[in-house]
Amino acid sequence: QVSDDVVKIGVLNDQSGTYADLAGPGSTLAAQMAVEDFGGTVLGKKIEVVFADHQNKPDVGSSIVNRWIDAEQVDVVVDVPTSSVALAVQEITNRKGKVHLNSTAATSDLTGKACSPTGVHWTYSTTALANGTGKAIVAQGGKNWFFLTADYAFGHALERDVSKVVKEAGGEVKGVVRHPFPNQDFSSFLLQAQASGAQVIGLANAGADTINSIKQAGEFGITQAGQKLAGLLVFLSDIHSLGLDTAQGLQLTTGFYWDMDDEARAWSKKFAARHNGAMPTMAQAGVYSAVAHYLKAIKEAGTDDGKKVVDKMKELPVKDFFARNASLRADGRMVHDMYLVEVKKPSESKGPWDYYKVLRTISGEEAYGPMSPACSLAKG
Amino acid sequence: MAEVLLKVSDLQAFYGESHILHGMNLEVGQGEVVTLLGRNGAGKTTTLRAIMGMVGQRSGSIAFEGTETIGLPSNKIARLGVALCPEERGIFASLNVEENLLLPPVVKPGGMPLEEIFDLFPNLKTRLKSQGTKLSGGEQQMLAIGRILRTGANLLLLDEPTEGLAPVIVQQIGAVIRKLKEKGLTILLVEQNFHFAATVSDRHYIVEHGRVIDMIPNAEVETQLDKLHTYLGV
Amino acid sequence: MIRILGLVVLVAAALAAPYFFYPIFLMKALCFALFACAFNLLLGYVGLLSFGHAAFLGTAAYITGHSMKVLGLPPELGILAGTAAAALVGLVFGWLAIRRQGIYFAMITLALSQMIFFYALQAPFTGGEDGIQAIPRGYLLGFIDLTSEIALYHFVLAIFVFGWLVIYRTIHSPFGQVLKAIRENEPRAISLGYRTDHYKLVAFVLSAALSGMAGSTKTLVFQLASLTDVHWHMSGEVVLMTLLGGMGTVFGPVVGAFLVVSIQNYLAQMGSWVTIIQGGIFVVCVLLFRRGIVGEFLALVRKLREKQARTG
Amino acid sequence: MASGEFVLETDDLSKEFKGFFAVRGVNLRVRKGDVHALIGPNGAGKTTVFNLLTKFLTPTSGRILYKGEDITRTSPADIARKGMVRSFQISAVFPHLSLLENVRIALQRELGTSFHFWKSDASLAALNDRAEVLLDAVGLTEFRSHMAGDLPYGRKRALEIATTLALDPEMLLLDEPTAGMTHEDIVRITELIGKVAQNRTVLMVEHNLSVVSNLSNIITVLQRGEILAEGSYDEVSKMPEVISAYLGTGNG
Amino acid sequence: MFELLGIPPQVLFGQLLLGLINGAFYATLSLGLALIFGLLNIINFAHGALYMMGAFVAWLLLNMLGIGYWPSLFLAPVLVGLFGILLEKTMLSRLYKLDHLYGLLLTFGLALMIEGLFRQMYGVSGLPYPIPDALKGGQNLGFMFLPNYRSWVVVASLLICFATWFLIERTKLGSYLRAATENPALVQAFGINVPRMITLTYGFGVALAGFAGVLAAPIYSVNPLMGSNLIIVVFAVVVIGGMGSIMGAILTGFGLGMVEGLTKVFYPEASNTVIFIIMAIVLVLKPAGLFGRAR
Ligand SMILES: Nc1ncnc2c1ncn2[C@@H]1O[C@H](COP(=O)(O)OP(=O)(O)OP(=O)(O)O)[C@@H](O)[C@H]1O
Ligand SMILES: Nc1ncnc2c1ncn2[C@@H]1O[C@H](COP(=O)(O)OP(=O)(O)OP(=O)(O)O)[C@@H](O)[C@H]1O
Ligand SMILES: [Mg+2]
Ligand SMILES: [Mg+2]
Repeated sequence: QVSDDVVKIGVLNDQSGTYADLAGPGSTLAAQMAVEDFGGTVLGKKIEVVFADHQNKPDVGSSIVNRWIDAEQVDVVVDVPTSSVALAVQEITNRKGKVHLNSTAATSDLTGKACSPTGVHWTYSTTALANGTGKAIVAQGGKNWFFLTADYAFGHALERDVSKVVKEAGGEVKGVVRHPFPNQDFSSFLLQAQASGAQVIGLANAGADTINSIKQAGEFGITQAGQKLAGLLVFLSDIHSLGLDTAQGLQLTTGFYWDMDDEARAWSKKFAARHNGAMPTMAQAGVYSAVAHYLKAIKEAGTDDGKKVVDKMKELPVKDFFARNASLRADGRMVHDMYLVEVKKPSESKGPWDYYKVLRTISGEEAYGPMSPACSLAKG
Repeated sequence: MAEVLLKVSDLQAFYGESHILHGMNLEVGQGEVVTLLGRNGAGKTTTLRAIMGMVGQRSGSIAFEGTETIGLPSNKIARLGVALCPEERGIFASLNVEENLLLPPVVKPGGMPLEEIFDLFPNLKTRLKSQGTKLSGGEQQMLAIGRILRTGANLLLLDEPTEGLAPVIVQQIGAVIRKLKEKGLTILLVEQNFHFAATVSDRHYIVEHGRVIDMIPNAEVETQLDKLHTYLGV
Repeated sequence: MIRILGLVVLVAAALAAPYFFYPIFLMKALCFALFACAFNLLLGYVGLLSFGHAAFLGTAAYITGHSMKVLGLPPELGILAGTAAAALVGLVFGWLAIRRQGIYFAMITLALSQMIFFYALQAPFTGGEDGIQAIPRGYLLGFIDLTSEIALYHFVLAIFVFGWLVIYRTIHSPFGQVLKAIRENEPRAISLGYRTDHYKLVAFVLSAALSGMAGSTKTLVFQLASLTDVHWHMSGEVVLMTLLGGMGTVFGPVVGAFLVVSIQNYLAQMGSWVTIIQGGIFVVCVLLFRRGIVGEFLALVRKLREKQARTG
Repeated sequence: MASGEFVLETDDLSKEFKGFFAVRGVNLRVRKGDVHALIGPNGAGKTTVFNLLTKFLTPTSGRILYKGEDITRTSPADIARKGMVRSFQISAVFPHLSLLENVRIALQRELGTSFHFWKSDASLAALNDRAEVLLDAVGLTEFRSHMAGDLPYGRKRALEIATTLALDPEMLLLDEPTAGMTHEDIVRITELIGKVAQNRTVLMVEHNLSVVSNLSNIITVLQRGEILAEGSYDEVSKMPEVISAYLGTGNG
Repeated sequence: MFELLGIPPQVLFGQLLLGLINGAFYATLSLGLALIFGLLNIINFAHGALYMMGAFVAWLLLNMLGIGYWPSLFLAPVLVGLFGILLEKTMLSRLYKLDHLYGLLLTFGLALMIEGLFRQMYGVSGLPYPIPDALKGGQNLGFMFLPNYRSWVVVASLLICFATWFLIERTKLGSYLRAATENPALVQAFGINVPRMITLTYGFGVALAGFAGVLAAPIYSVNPLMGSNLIIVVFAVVVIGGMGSIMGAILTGFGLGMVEGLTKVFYPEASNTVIFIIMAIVLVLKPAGLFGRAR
């Protein structure tokens, strides 16, 4: 029983704005590859991939999703960076009984107060980032923190989650400065961070904001003077645009690194060959993994009904080049190993895209913690 | 009459929809001073502006030193040696007197050196650094004439140079015009004040409704005074 | 006769449209059409270019969203509340800006709307970057279930028609006559004894209120109020719609809004090409079709008629 | 001085533009029922005086009294409401409205519905008859549904006068009403002004001396912002200072 | 030692200095904008896009032709300026007689197209551009570490601003320009090719934007969107300074940079908005801007 005789996958993301490089067309490609690897059909019906640009605007995103579901037989919405759009999509898909496979949005609300029986959060979340980077750095002795926070919901959430982890681990938050979003010049905020005397400057921002903060921190000699930068949400594509010269030594948490083992390398090289040589970010790899698992679940469940498929996804074991020691929890959270990595020095890098060395594997339980009581699905 | 320097034939000019000049014909000889007389709104200023190339829509023929200029932009016409002292004087508020004076570029050799201009208008020399529009009306008029003397233009178009000026200054300007004529410059003058015009001009064209309706040589002014008065509505 | 026939066809088409086109798309276009018409009231009929109209759209969206989701007001009251709030903001903006002209008017409205944006970003009730989400559509007058897209469509259509009629009536009213006079020659209107500032202010508030009504309705359709609605890009977009369709015409902004919304909707797959195409349309419009689509069309019709009159 | 005699008086009226006095210490007295002409060379300050009187410019110093009331600080629209209405030197019509609508704009204020955006403009049709009468008076009836912007210059001036008259002002300020008109137009407008001046006061700026001599019973000559002379046409035109400053020709 | 609202004076001083650096960008950009508005009567919305182009041209010169920072500092503005001249010749020159609105719309459309094209070709995450070797490192001023490159930015833009001011207020060319803003027809009637001068002015104004772009390249990542958020602020600067006033644009640019710097200390969330608050206040109190002449 496949509705409308087609399984249609809608990749909804930022195709041209701030997040276009870390997800964007690369995510569409990843979804496409998952479909191809699956064989192009499921239950004898064709699988199709469509995509659209939500421009990071919730209204644009929700009007696309509404149209997709109502008029274009889309069964699953995939990727969806930008928390505000993701929450809007979660709401619509929940109401209309379609599946939402989120890879790129950060907000842990997707499996918290906004959780849905058809919503799945695949790649990472603010909680995981906080537990990964926050805990690790405090453990290394970085006890005093100062936050550079993008002044919007995502930044606040990240700052809140990391602060909590830092405090629990015995650290201290010396100060916070909230910068407008987006922002170009961070020197003033960096100087305040410097004046605070904190050991660690946590960058609770994303995309171009993070890049510029890191770049300018280097320029103002902040890292040379002994303060440590913690990128709380940094993608491989960000490091690529920063260059190792500037980014070296930065510690961050990621859900995936293309060079972490043979399996990952094999897939990533296939991906890069079709993506101008650019290696996949965790967001893009996550899209592949999520779509592949989703198709498998359709096949097993024998239907493309949203609720039933997600239930099946939760039943089936999750395992591929991306998801290690993984399982899909009742609240829709895909719990898997995360990695604390450090950006290599230019001298250590053996070639293009050789950027990270993995410092530590963070187990899924540690990274994602227990289910949120705010989620109605958590009880069951 | 001397060699023709400027020949205007069948000149038509428009401001947007309104047709202002209806077939203007006139000639100015080398070294002559010629006046356009006429009532307010007759089209005198428009004639000068059309010769200068400053009226967008114009047709007919304007020949300067044998060159047809009807299709040229005003900067090209200026480079041929024509200069205008506009009705409203056109002193620039954002420039001081000196800058105003030095603004028009030299277009031909033989322009008047600054020293001579200062001899002609001693007032200017003392006010070089003040803002152009802070000068009195008479001084502004001097500045407007002075600045085109420098350029070497050999045809000067003066639009009501005596307007709003005290009689003494009018006399002074009359003297200047005569001096310029001695130097061999050609002048086309627009005037309301025909008593003044009579003291400097060789000939007078009478303009009405955008065309020349009569020409009176200066020598005959006395005898044709009545006709003139009816033309000018005095 | 032809007019009445045309009207009948138009009404029939509007009523039947949701069965042929995707209703949410139609509703979005209707909301923006109302917004553009309201904006056009100011630009096309008073000659004031506001670069801050997003403030009204956005304020109303937030107020409606908040009052329906948190206070649980029914949709009709929610929309009323949003519209009233926009009118209030319009009164303040207008009072500060109305004495300025041209680019200064545009800039002061921009500045004020940036402040609204800042407030929307900071104030807790707006939900910051996330906006107010999952706003219930509720029951119209207590019994019409607006979760039905067709029912909602007809409600939105009714609001649009109401707003459009208000604008149409305003333009063709004694008041509109004075506005036109002010646009054409303000000093003359003053010399005839009109306190033009008051008229401009009333027009401004009216435009703000109707923009607000568009914003409230949009909230109802998308069940969402977000920062996009108050961003200056939105103020720019409405200028685009109006000019594209033809400012100073009653149908121009409607056509412009439908066109822009379609471009955004159907070209969503094209990424940056959307902005390139949009920019290109702007450039072509300014260089070639300065009167906008409807404006150029009307000019053409007028030309043909004149020709006919001359020959016939 | 009995102020009942004068409709409009100015006390030492001056206007300075950044150090330049366009109008300096002008004491103008306009008697009720007069046609008062203001003449002077270009740039004498005539238009500026007009702008000061109608508050399009604020005086630098001095006072303006209208029917004994100080209106120095009154807003332009309110001046018009008090019955003092002006025309403009550069013709001031509403170009994209028809002639009829142009005149109606002036008439419609008294209906009191000018803020009624919910009323149909069909309600303005009640004013059509009066508008037609006014158009007829300036000879524009046949163009009533033309756009004002399409009229030739002279007709625009006529329309402007019709619009001004529509307010039925007690005091009319005309800035060069015949400028740019053909001879024929001038005759008609002169007649018209003569007619309407019978029961109101007119202050006009005019360059056309035949119009001035025909219409006005008193003339004030301005020069460089100051009053140079005042009197009837015959008196003024014989004054040597007026001849040298304005009339330009000697006595013959 | 005295403290202002709990902020030690060194920090305050440091922030002012940083504000000055930002002000340098505002000043250079708004200078070009003011110049273009003064002479062409066009509100050049494409200014931000052209600033971005300056940075990109420098990046392309480096990565395609191996041409480094110093030659780019000259070459990139020239190339951007030439591009501006092309725009002026083919499009803007048709709009001079029309309302401001049309110039604004056309340049807005151009900005969208230029930004879209660069986005299409180079993505949005930004491209790195290194600080030139000669300017690496910085000075420890005691209260803060001042990178050499930032000092250079201030010096360079002060120089350019002063040079432009000198050119316009103190030279013959400048007197042509100023006279042409008052009465272009008369200036042309003196024999000056005013249309060409206008074209060149546009080219120059745009080149200033390109220059600012090159200056910015090593600090901010070279990004197709780098100008789109800046343009609206720079606009505000020009309006506050007084449209068309050269000195107004320069002083307001530096001044607002510093005000913004202070806001970043006291109320960082509002640092993007403070300029608009100032603009609203200025426009309500002084309609023609701080240094503007009513036209
Ligand atoms: N820019 C313009 N637009 C429209 N009409 C104009 C313009 N300039 C002048 N006119 C009209 O053209 C006609 C001729 O004007 P022009 O200035 O040539 O007259 P003039 O003979 O110089 O008069 P005056 O003695 O007042 O200087 C007048 O009717 C005037 O109103
Ligand atoms: N806004 C202003 N700023 C500066 N100077 C002005 C302004 N308005 C007028 N002037 C000057 O004031 C003087 C008087 O101008 P006004 O227009 O009143 O003269 P007028 O007598 O009406 O002349 P015309 O017969 O040419 O209309 C002129 O020298 C003029 O340049
Ligand atoms: Mg003249
Ligand atoms: Mg005048």
